[in-house]
Amino acid sequence: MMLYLWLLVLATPLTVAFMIPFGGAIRRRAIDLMPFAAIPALIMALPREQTAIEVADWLLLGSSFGVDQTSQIFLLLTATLWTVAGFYARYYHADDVEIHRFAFFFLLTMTGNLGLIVAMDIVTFYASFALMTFSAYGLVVHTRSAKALRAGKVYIVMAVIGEGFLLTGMFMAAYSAGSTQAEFIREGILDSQRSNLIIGCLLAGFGIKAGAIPLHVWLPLAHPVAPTAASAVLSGAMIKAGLLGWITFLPIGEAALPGWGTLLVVISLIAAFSGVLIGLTQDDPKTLLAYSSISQMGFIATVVAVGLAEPRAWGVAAIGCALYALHHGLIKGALFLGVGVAHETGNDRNRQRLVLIGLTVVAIALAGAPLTTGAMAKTALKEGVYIGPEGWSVWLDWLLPVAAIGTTVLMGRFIWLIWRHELGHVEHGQYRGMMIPWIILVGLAFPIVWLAPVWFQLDVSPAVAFEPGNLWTSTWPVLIGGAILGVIWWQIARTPREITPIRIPAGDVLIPLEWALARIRPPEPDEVVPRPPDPVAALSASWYGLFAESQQGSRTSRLAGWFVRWDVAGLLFLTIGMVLILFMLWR
Amino acid sequence: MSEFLIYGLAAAALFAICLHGIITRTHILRKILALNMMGSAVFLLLITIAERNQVDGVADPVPHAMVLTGIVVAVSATAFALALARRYHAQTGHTELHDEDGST
Amino acid sequence: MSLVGIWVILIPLICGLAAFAVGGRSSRVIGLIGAGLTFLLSGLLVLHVWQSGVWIYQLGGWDVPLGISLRADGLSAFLIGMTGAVGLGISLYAVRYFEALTPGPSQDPSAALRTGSGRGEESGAGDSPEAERGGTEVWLPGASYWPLWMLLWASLNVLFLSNDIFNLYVGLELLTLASVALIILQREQAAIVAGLRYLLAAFLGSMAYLLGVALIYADAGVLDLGLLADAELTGTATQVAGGLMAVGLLLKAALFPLHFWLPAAHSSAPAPVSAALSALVVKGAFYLLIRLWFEVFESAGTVSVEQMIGGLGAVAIVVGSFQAIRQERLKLMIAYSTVAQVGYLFIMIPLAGSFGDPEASWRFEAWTGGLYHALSHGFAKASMFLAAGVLLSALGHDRVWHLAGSASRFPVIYLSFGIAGMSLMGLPPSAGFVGKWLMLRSAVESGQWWWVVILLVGGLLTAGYVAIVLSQALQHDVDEHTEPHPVPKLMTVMVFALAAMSLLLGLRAAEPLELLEIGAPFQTLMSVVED
Amino acid sequence: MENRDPIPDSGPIVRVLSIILGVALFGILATAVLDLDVEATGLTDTVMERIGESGVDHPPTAVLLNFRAYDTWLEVAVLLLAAWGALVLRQATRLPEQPAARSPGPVLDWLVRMLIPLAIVTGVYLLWRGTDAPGGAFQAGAVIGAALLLLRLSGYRSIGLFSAAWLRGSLLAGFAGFMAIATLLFITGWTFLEYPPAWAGLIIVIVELLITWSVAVSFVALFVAARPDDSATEPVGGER
Amino acid sequence: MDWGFWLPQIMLFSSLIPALVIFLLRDEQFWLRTSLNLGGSAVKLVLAGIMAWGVLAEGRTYEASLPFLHNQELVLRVEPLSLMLVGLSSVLWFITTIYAIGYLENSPNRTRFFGFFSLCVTATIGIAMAGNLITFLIFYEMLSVVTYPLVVHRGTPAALAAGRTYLLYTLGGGVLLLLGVIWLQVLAGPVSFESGGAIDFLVDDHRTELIVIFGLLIAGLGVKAAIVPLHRWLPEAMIAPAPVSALLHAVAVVKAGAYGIVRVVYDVYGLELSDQLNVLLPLALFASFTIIYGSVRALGEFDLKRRLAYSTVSQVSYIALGTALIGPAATVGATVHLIHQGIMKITLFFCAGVFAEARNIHDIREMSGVGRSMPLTMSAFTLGAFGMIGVPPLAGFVSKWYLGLGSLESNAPWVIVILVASSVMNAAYFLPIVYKGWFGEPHEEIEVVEAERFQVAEAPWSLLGPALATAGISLLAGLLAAWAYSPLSLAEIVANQRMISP
Repeated sequence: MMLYLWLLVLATPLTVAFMIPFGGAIRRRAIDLMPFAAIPALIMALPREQTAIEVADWLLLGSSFGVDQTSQIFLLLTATLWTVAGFYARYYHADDVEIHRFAFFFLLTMTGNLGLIVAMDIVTFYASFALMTFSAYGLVVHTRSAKALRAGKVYIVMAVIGEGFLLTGMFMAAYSAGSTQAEFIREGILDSQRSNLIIGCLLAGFGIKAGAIPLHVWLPLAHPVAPTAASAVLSGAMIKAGLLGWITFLPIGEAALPGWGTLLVVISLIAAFSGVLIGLTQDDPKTLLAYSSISQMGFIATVVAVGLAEPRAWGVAAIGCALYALHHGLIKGALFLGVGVAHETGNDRNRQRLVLIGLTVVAIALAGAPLTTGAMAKTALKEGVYIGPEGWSVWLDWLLPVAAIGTTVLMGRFIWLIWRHELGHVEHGQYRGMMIPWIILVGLAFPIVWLAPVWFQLDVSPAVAFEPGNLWTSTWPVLIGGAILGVIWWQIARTPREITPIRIPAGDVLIPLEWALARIRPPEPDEVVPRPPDPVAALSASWYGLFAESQQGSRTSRLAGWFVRWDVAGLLFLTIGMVLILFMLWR
Repeated sequence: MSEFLIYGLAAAALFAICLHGIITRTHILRKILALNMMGSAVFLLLITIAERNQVDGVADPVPHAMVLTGIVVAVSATAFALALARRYHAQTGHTELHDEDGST
Repeated sequence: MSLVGIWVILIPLICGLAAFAVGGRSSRVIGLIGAGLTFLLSGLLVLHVWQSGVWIYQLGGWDVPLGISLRADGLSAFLIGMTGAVGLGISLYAVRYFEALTPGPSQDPSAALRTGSGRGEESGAGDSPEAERGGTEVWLPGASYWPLWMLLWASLNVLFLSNDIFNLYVGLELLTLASVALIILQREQAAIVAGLRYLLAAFLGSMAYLLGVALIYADAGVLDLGLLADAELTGTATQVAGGLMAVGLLLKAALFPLHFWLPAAHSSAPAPVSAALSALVVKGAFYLLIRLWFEVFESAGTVSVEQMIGGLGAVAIVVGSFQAIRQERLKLMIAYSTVAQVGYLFIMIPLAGSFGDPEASWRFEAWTGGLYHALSHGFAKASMFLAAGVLLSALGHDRVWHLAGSASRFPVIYLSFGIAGMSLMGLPPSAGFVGKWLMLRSAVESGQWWWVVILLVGGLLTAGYVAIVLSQALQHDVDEHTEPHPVPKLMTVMVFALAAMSLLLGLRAAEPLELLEIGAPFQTLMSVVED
Repeated sequence: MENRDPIPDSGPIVRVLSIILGVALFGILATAVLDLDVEATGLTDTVMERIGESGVDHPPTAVLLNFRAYDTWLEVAVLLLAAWGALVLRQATRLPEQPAARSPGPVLDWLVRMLIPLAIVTGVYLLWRGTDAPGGAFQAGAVIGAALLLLRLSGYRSIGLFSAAWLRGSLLAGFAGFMAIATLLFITGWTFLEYPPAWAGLIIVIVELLITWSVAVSFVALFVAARPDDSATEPVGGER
Repeated sequence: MDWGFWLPQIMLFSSLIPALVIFLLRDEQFWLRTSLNLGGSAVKLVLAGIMAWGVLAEGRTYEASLPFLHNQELVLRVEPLSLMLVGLSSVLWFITTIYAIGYLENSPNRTRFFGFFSLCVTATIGIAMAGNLITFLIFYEMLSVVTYPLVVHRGTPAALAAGRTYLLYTLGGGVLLLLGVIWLQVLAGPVSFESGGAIDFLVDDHRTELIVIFGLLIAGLGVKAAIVPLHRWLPEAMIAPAPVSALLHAVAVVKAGAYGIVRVVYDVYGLELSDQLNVLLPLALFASFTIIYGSVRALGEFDLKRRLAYSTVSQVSYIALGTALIGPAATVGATVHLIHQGIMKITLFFCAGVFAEARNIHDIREMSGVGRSMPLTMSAFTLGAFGMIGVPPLAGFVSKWYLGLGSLESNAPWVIVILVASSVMNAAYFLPIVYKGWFGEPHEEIEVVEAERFQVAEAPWSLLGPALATAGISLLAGLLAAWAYSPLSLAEIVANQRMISP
């Protein structure tokens, strides 16, 4: 029974998606249903008790479905975000003639995203992951602008590379495990003689989705160009798929892998900082948010790294991870959707004010200001760090807050950009339709994150965030960040000028790479590709040539003419006769 | 040198000479004649063998019969060849077999 | 039943003579009856040998060595059976073919079939002054065809049944003269010169053979094949005779480079005659050579001779195939194909020869393989020549280049051509494949790798010209000036039937192969093969 | 008519090669002949033992027409085929007379009148002698054929008188007669080509007679048919 | 009535007889020809179903042996492995027939086409059911011949030239195969297909010969399986009409080669012996090289069918590669790919044909925006392409998955690199097409034409239906791979047989 419920979770968006190609009334109905497609998933995310894993032994290579504590939180996040984004998109694309196209990919992507969360075996996970990845391409390039197409190209290339890594890792993991079930996979990886290779592949493969440096290059390109609703789910929910992949399949918490842990922590920290720094140089608020996501994912990855290096820490760290993911997902979703709402405000001051206030609230939350979801999530996150490997906590203890300072500044710039450049850009008259889902999300984000640990009976209580020590820890980076912002604001107010003269183009390290690739790869040739000579074809051609050339002239070949001569034939007759006789005699 | 050898070697020589004629002479008539005489060479050999095989003065009749049959066969073939040659000559004026005629 | 071997000779002779005596159009009816009866009798003979083993008949009641014996073993029955089937097909085809050739009040004289030469004179009955003066009867090519063809058929049966080396000579000559008479049936210049060349070459071959007979008789004192085989002759005279007979028969069988007479002769004859010549007549000399080689010269023969004959065969395959593709006319192409295929047949000699181990089982395998190939070639080549005849009569020419696009108008003809080609190539499932398979097996088993190579390459070379014709015909652009003449259905059916036979015999070869075992040489080896 | 130069005989290279090879062939044949220079009896004894049953006394004739009658029968077929081939060549069902019958002149006329009966007598004699001495159907046929030719060459109507049926009948007579007898006996239960001992001599004579006539006509037919007629000497080729 | 004896034969005749009858028809006799075709293929489908039931559910083996040579029989046998190709051919023949009827409507020489088409299927079925080496050889060569008229069907000089090249390749391959078969039979006597092979006893005395024979057999089969460097005919043969390309690439010709390799390795030599002779590694290397090389070449082709052809070159070698790996998973991967590659590739070719017919599109660069006017076709194409890339839940993934596991099982992890690299390259040459089709800007003039046509249908249903059907099958084959009657389950049975017996 449960199995069919899980399948229903996937079948619902899928069915709606495949109503679209039929066109006409069915298509319109499908678009109306789009926001509700994730409702079954949302319902399935609510039970407090996780049920046993259900196996569909006829599906794929034997699929299993279910959720554990961590993934249920992901499911909650994902379902919520998709639902909100669905409502939002319904209005955002109201005037879009190609809304059906958006809806189709939106729903398919949703199916994939939900599927990978409820999948408990690597094949189903991978299948869903692939569905999500490839469908999301349609979202990325939806606008068909040159930027979008370029972003799509980078996105798909990176995605394919990621799939390659995953496939490699999966083969080896599944072989070693002798099963595709997640739990066996984790053991299998450890048992394998190539465990390092597997871990490397999985890290890289999922890392691409999670925006791990240096595999993040697609992210700042793709997230901003997608329609806002899509950006929200890309940055809020789908980016977590990579994270979930790590959590589900890497043997985190089962064995100490300090080497991998160190590597990941270094990468994550680089991500956390560079995301902020590069984000600061962006003019486009969505790009800025994308970089912020890279940075935030860096935070989470740090904890994963801790788990990798120190299995003991994982029990706590995993919860921190999940909570932080929940927080970040909802908040980032709200931020992205907010950008779209800001565009729609028109010249209405009230609307603008509302949007700015809403955005500021969630921005502060993202920065981790005390009493916000961010503060709680960060506290939960740090719990893990403290029991992490020796020596790490010292560094992380002050590096993470420093990053938080950066986030604060970044969010400051975001709000500033919105305020100065983005408000009232366009006027589609869909303000209300977009604003309501957004406000709901903003409104829900806090209670969901606060209540989740309570509801799911996690080992972390929201109250922790209100402990004085933690309160201070979460306060001072925000204060410093605020101070910096104040200084900057004061500077600008005094002499209006560009504070950050540097502009790092979105995609950062990709740019030189693209340049280099353009040098190497010749442009697409219009002429026929030269083919190496084919000896057999040449042989058949020359044989045909022999035929063709002798067809028009009526001359027999010299050889044939020669044989027809009587004296030649006679001599041959005589010779052969002689030789035959001699051979007969000579034995 | 026995009688057998004389005739036998003569037959051999005749055969070889006729073969030479067939090869080197282009006139059809000569070829036909050479062939015919080639047959004669064989018949000569057969007769010689018949003589060699004689018992009580009776020569071996089987080679004799073979010769008689062979002659008729050879005559038939010769005559037919001559008829053809004449026809050929009448049609083309040639007295030799022109090589291209048949092969184009 | 046991006398069917006599009837198989007598019936075609009787019918041939009757057809000759009656003359005119009714000769066709007699010819057809003869063909049908001979076919039936051939079948009965095969059945008889199949059931009762080797059939031996002392003519005139005189025992060997005094008299002449007839002997039908598996090999003879096999070839007589083939001749019967191919002969029937050719006969049925010829009915319609010569009908078109017979001028009548309702017929347009230009509808007369041409035998293929581009510049041959028009045939017809009106140009003969004698005929006019003869008044009552006109000369009909068909009227001469039937008796001659019956006689040719009879002479083949004579050849296959005779067990006496001198009688075989007579049979050979009979065959030659009948063939030449058929070639010149339409008196075209090309046919006459080709016939003359053929006659002279065959004559030369016969003389060499006859000299061999004389020498063997001198050495052994008997003429009967069975007695000669038992005598296990090894004397110098026998060896010389072996060489002479071999070269004579090679000339008659047109093994390269003694093939000079064949292409012209086979291509300038009327289609049914070409078919008979290439499919059957060449096999006569071939049959005789292997008969002699593996029975009379089994002891005298040497590996080097066998290898040399095989070598000539190999060259024949290559040269014949190359020449085939360079021919402008389809019939010549097919004739050159015969040159190549004859080479194929003769590769059997070294394989079945005493190379390596005279007691080895592969000898028998190669022997049956070669004969099976001969069988397949018989059906396939007959079909091909008849196909060429259909094209020639419908299009008025047989220039390969100008056949472009004709496949859509003669689908069955080209289908048959393709099937026959498959058989020649030795592609499964066809009779040619069985032959090739057995020969290849034998070559591999005996370690004679050089023959393996040539057998395989030969198949590809064959594909070379067969495919070219087909590809030409399958061309989309139709190369057409005039509307083709309607061709009687029966002709097409016969073309297809013969091709189909060459295919069907490849699907179930067990029985024909078993037939070949009856009375075959290598009796001692056969038990080995049986396992 | 195409007028091409006659092909000259082979050049020196071919000649020399041919001579060398010819000499070698002679050498080899000579070896064989030398090898054969031994005492042997062949089939002489065998024939002599059974000649009494053959119906004739002359051994070669016995062999020809009884022991190896099959050969002879087929040989007649060869001759028939040759004659027939010649007819085909002429595309004629009957043979032409000398186109323009000239008077042979008194001397020749007389000679012909003398020679023809003589030839016929000689022929019959040869035939008759065949049973016990050299001679027989072919010799006889040749002589009679020569007579017929003589008639024709000297301008008498002879073979041209034959209707198509007669001509065919004459050509066929030997072979068909031989075959008819053999087949009849065969049908009645005798071995093929076996003669009832009592009738052997008679049968052989009948067969020989028929063959003689066929041989004679065949020779004439071959001679006459080979002669090019007017239509054939006209330029050939070209569409009608 | 002994059904075990008759069913395989009826199976053969169900396409042979229609073929022969069709040859006798005139081009205009559309209905008779069509009903013969469809009737024959329906009968074949039913028979395949019956035999599948017998084999899978009742564990039966259908076998018919007919005398052929002295000591040699023609054996037709249906067991799980043969059932795979039998099933594939029957299903795809049925679908392709419908497609071909639509495709060739009103074109000349239909009689010839359908006649040879049916013969081609007969040969393939024969290959599938061959129970010994010589039967296999016979049908294998027959296939070479009967496909020739199909390849040159258009009759253009280019088609004829391609046909000649094709013929030379396949006949040359046939020669090598023939030599190998004969040599092997000389050493071992009649060789029938038995799980695990039956010629182990030769290994002591004839080791080198066995290796050479293996090389000959594989080279002969490799021509049809288009293993580099023997692959060149395949892109050339693309000149043929779409149904032919579809059938050639998906079912008949390349499959014959690949299936032959499977047979030789598993059922003639046996894995154990092959391993002992060290012949599997070279095979694996050749196959791997082919996989990569085919993909690289495909990248450089802009003619749609040629790109697909090179893709076939690459994909078919998966089968050879899987065969060369030792282990049940590899066997499963290799055999299941026989089917999966077939249905996926035929989908792609069907689509290519539809594009060519409906929009006269032959070049990838012309495909811009075609998805808008032909969404169904493009969907089918997309499914096929993603399947080829190996994206789950499509069939291609299942094959790839087992091959990947198999490579580890046989301790050849480098194969994974090949598989992944191939997947990436497949993506590199397929995704641009998919992208162009769905997201490219349609050409202006086409859109005008569309406006009229779109009302009706994007293409005749006889063309579209088959494409969608096979696309659907390729999706289901992957999605329901674990189902008891899926190709995968069948492949597992095959693999179990091969693994247990030694």
